[in-house]
Amino acid sequence: MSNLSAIFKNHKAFIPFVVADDPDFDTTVANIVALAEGGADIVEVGIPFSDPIADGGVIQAADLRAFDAGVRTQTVFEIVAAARKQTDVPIVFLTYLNIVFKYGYDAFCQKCQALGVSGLVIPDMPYESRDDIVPTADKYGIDIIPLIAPTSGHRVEKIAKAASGFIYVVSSLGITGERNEFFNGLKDLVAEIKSYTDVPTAIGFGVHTPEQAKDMAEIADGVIIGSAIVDIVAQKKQAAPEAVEAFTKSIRSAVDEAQEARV
Amino acid sequence: MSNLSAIFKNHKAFIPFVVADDPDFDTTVANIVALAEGGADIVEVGIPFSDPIADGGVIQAADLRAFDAGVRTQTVFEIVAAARKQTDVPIVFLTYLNIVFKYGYDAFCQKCQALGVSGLVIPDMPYESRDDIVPTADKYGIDIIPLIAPTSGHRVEKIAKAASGFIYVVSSLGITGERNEFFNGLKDLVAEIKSYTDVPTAIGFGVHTPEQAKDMAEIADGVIIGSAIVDIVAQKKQAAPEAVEAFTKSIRSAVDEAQEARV
Amino acid sequence: MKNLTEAKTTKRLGIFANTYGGQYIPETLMTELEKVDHAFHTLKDDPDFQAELHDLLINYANRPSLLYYAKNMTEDLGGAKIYLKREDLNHTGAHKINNVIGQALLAKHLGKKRLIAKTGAGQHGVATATIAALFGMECEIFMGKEDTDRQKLNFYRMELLGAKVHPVTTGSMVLKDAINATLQEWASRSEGTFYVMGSAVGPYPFPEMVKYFQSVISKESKQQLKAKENTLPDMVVACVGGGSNAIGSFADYIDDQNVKLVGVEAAGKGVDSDQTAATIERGSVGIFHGMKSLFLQNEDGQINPVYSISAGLDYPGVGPEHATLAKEGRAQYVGITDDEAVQAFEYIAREEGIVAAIESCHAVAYVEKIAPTMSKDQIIVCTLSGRGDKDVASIAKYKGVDIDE
Amino acid sequence: MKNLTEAKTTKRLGIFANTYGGQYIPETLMTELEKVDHAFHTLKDDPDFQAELHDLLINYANRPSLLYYAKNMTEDLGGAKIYLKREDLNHTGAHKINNVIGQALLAKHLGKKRLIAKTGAGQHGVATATIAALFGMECEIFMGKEDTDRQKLNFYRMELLGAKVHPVTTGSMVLKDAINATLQEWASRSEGTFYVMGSAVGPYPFPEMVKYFQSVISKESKQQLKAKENTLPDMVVACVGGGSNAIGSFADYIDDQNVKLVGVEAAGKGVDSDQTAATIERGSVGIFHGMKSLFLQNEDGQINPVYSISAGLDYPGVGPEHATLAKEGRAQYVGITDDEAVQAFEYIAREEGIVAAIESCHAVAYVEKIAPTMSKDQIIVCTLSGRGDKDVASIAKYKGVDIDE
Ligand SMILES: Cc1ncc(COP(=O)(O)O)c(C=O)c1O
Ligand SMILES: Cc1ncc(COP(=O)(O)O)c(C=O)c1O
Repeated sequence: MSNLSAIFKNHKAFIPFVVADDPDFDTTVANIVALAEGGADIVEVGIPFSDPIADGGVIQAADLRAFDAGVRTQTVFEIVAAARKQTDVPIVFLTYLNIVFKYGYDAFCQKCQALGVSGLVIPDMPYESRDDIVPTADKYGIDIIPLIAPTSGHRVEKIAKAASGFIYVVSSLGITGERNEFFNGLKDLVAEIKSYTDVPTAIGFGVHTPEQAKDMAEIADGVIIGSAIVDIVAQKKQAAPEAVEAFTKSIRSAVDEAQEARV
Repeated sequence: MSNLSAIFKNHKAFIPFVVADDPDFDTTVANIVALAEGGADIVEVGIPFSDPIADGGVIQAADLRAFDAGVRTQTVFEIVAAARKQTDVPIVFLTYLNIVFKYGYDAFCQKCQALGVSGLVIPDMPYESRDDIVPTADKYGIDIIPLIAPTSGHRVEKIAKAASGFIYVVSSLGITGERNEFFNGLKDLVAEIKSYTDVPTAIGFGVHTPEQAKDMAEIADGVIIGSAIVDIVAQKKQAAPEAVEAFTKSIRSAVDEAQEARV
Repeated sequence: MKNLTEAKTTKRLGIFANTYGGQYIPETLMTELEKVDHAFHTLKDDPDFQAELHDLLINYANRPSLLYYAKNMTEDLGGAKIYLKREDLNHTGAHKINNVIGQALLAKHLGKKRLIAKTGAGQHGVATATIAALFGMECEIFMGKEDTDRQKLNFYRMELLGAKVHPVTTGSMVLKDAINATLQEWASRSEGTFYVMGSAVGPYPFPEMVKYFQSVISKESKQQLKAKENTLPDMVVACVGGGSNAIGSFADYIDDQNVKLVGVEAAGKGVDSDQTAATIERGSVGIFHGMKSLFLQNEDGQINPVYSISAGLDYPGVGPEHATLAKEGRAQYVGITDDEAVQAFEYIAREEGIVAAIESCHAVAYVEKIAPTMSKDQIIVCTLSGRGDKDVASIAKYKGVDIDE
Repeated sequence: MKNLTEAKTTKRLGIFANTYGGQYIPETLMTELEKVDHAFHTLKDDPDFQAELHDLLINYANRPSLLYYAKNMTEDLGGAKIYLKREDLNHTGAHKINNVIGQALLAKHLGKKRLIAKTGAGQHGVATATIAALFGMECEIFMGKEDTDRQKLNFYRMELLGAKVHPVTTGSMVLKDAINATLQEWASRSEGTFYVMGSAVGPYPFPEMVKYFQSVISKESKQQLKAKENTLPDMVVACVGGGSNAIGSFADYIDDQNVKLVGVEAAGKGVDSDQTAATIERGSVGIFHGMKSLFLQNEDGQINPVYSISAGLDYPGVGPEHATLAKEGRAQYVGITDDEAVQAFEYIAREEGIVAAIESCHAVAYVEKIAPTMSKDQIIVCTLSGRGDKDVASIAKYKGVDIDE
């Protein structure tokens, strides 16, 4: 098990997301550093996938830019290694299972450990298939971050009870992408999760404004923002890091307000 | 019964064909007269039909020109009436049965009698259907000219025995149009016909040169030329009569040679 | 096999009700027609021929075709119970195959090695090419050059099946010119060649023969309905082009006077317009294409151009037995316009998930009108003569949808 | 009707041979998948459901499909006796209908009012729209914008059947993007909606369920061959895209060890070229589209573009049971190139008068190769998964014939 859970202790976490190698190696490294500088608690680095079934258009487009840059799984590791020279911010990978499977579960987890990557978010691996990788991940102290959705129903209990690191609470139905409305039973859902586990929760999928971030951070232990940041990268390209850092700071303070509101 | 048979008495008959109202009224009248002047024994006047299934492209095209000129069945009668003012050459109609049927068998035959039209060649009326019209035709002294084909086989006898006027011997299989080869059993076919009847025979379908006309006239009692004359009309239009007359003369002498050859 | 090729003298044949039918074709073809007649009448009751025909209908044409209870249509229309006789489910997708199987088998027994046929839009040509492929016979199809240009897909389909397609360039280069060309070909090479007639039209024995081969439709539907409902239908409805699917759909019910028979003609832009193919309603008696029957013609007896959205129904004549049934009042004939047929094309797709031939949709459109006027204990059997895949593009265009495949 | 909508906890499901299959989809969809699983397992042995399914297969899909003895091919190839299982004669012209009937019936029992599906060239979309029309359900079909532009005819055909077609404009606007869009739609509106899977792929229970509904193919062929030849076939051949017609063709023979099972994949320009869809021969183990199976992918696990002349076979994966049968050696999988399939398309048209789907012609091409190596007392059953009318234009183009309808 990693030290991810500890981050949430008495602290509302902000977890931003970037796609590796979008639009290129150096910019991604700089973006990771900018996110850390801007106040991210955990940086989620997306490994591009040819067919990202859980992702909306913004992240699909980022994946395509990364493929144009020639991204390989190896490239992603090198980006993290390069970032590690400038920051020790906790990092998790968001990756579709096939990437990990093809690399080899053991080799992949070992690599994560070596790079100081604490966890994996695998959107196409439900509870039923977690045994494929969890024993291996455990061996290297890597958390497999489970997702819980508004539709999870009777499944919440077993998923929550088996969780480690943190729990990715899906804010709404469908796929990633900016949204203005969320599932209105999120508060109850988080409460139900809490009744089964102490593992912290972070809400993601569609959050994109400071106000939304604050709202979500009031409900859960943390908030994840993906498409909004990827969108900045799409707009600014190599000039993204500065804007990313500014945006991160604005979210950081919104999340901190939620923290204060609660305290 | 008409006096058609008598024409063939000791005389090889030449029977040319024109399509009524091709390309216009006056030209057709002039063509009929020219044919008579040129030495035709009988003039066959075609009544245009929308769907001339027994005719080849040359006659089909002539029918279309006649329709362009606005031909009606009534027009054809008027053309013959006009020609009758200048010639008393024997005339037969070539017509598809529907034209006669729609006009009314009785009215049509009566009209023929009034115009001095001696017979009808109806390519889509086989022996089996002759009773539709023969009793009516008989009443007005009109001959229904039967056709006998190389494929007629066992049918030759009954067709020949029922014939009056003359017998149209089809030179070859298929439809009208200029040909360079004919059924090579024509001599035997004519002989067979002769064994059943005294009604004279005329060979038609595809004959178009004086040489062919001579050959055919040697075999049968007469020869019919259609497409070759219609073709002249197609080429010369209003100027056709002169050329038609010249052509008729050339055939006339060829046929006469056959006559002499036999004598 | 008996000696079938010997032709023998025939008497006046194929005259219905002292009026319609008969034989009106050039003498050149008469001997051949006698042979076909003789072969047909010798073979049709021959147990070996019957067995072979039966086997082909079952194991090649995919018969019996379904008698389908159209529950959604029945409920939506709220009147008579509607059954659809599904000729669209036959191999090659239409009733045409029943007939070409029969004629090709006859040709085989006559020792013929070559089938010829004319085709308009290509349906009958494709069916003929199909059976020629199965029988390993040569096949030549005549099609107006205008039509081969418009229907390149069917042109290629026939060639794919091994047929030689001749684009006919005489006259107006459409169906009538193809008919001429085919007759010419038949006349000049009848030895070894069988002319496959596409509908219940032409000189005797074709109308009788095509009826015989298509009667399987009504023989089956009668049995099937008996099994399902233990009764006869109150009405049988079928579209009429030349009339083969309709006469096949009616045949076994003609003697059942209580079964109403309705033939549906293509009214095109309207029965009273000039753009129509409603032969029985608008036509008059004439003699054409080998038969005495009803034709769309002018007062001089010149055959009129016809029009229908449906290529399979735009024929200026109709089979002589239909003319007879109409005259005797045994069957009723009604016209359905292009617009009504297209609406029915959409209706049956949406209600039943069936894309039916636009020809067949003329019959469906009539069912839509008549069923609500009937009571719930009455039954209509409507023949779906073919499937409509071939029509999807042109109906889309008719509806103003831009389709360029 | 039982209370089917109640989801219950499931254990690890749908794993074949400890390896392939499983469930690899977003958590958002798992509860819905459990409901489908529960309903399927409850209903599949329910006599009422069985009766309804049976009735639809007989009276709507037009089953049983013919087991056709291909005499001409048999004689020409000079080896094994060839039977063709004629799924092309089903209503809508392919095996797809067996499966959509089953799933739609399940949806109906689950109280669903809306069917959604993704489609590539449009075949599965048309089948789904058809059954939605019959059941009076809403239907939404997702199709890449590139594909809706290329396949306007199928687009219109689905709309004709009452479906709403969504052209998907994200990504490269092809099948994979349509899959994403459909999953998104399902995830965001699973209440009341049933996702109709088009082949024996995806997360458990879809592969099992699609196999179950397609097994009717082999159940019938076994009985039919028994009746005709009183024996089992020596070999069963079927083309493999996702694998539904093949698994359905194999199902009832899997335990008959003496029956050789051969799945024919689309090799495109060659199994060893980059333009291929020969997943089993060229692919490697991966996890994608909800299942662990074999996929065409690079060494990083990125899914490769696939290619085949046949729209129905160009899928980068294959159903997990095929991966298993291949691994265990129970079935053999071979590749057939575009050229070979096109040649077979022409061959079967000319020999048997059957215009078969280009997908199915991959299987036919293999039969052409293997039959001559077998003895005359051996029997091959080859599934013709669909009819080829949809392919005539594109094959003509492939052969350089100019077709612009
Ligand atoms: C599907 C279909 N139905 C009906 C017809 C009309 O022909 P008939 O009146 O001979 O049945 C055709 C002719 O091509 C056709 O293709
Ligand atoms: C006619 C036909 N055959 C085969 C296939 C391949 O699918 P599967 O492998 O699921 O049978 C398709 C798919 O569209 C098809 O349309």
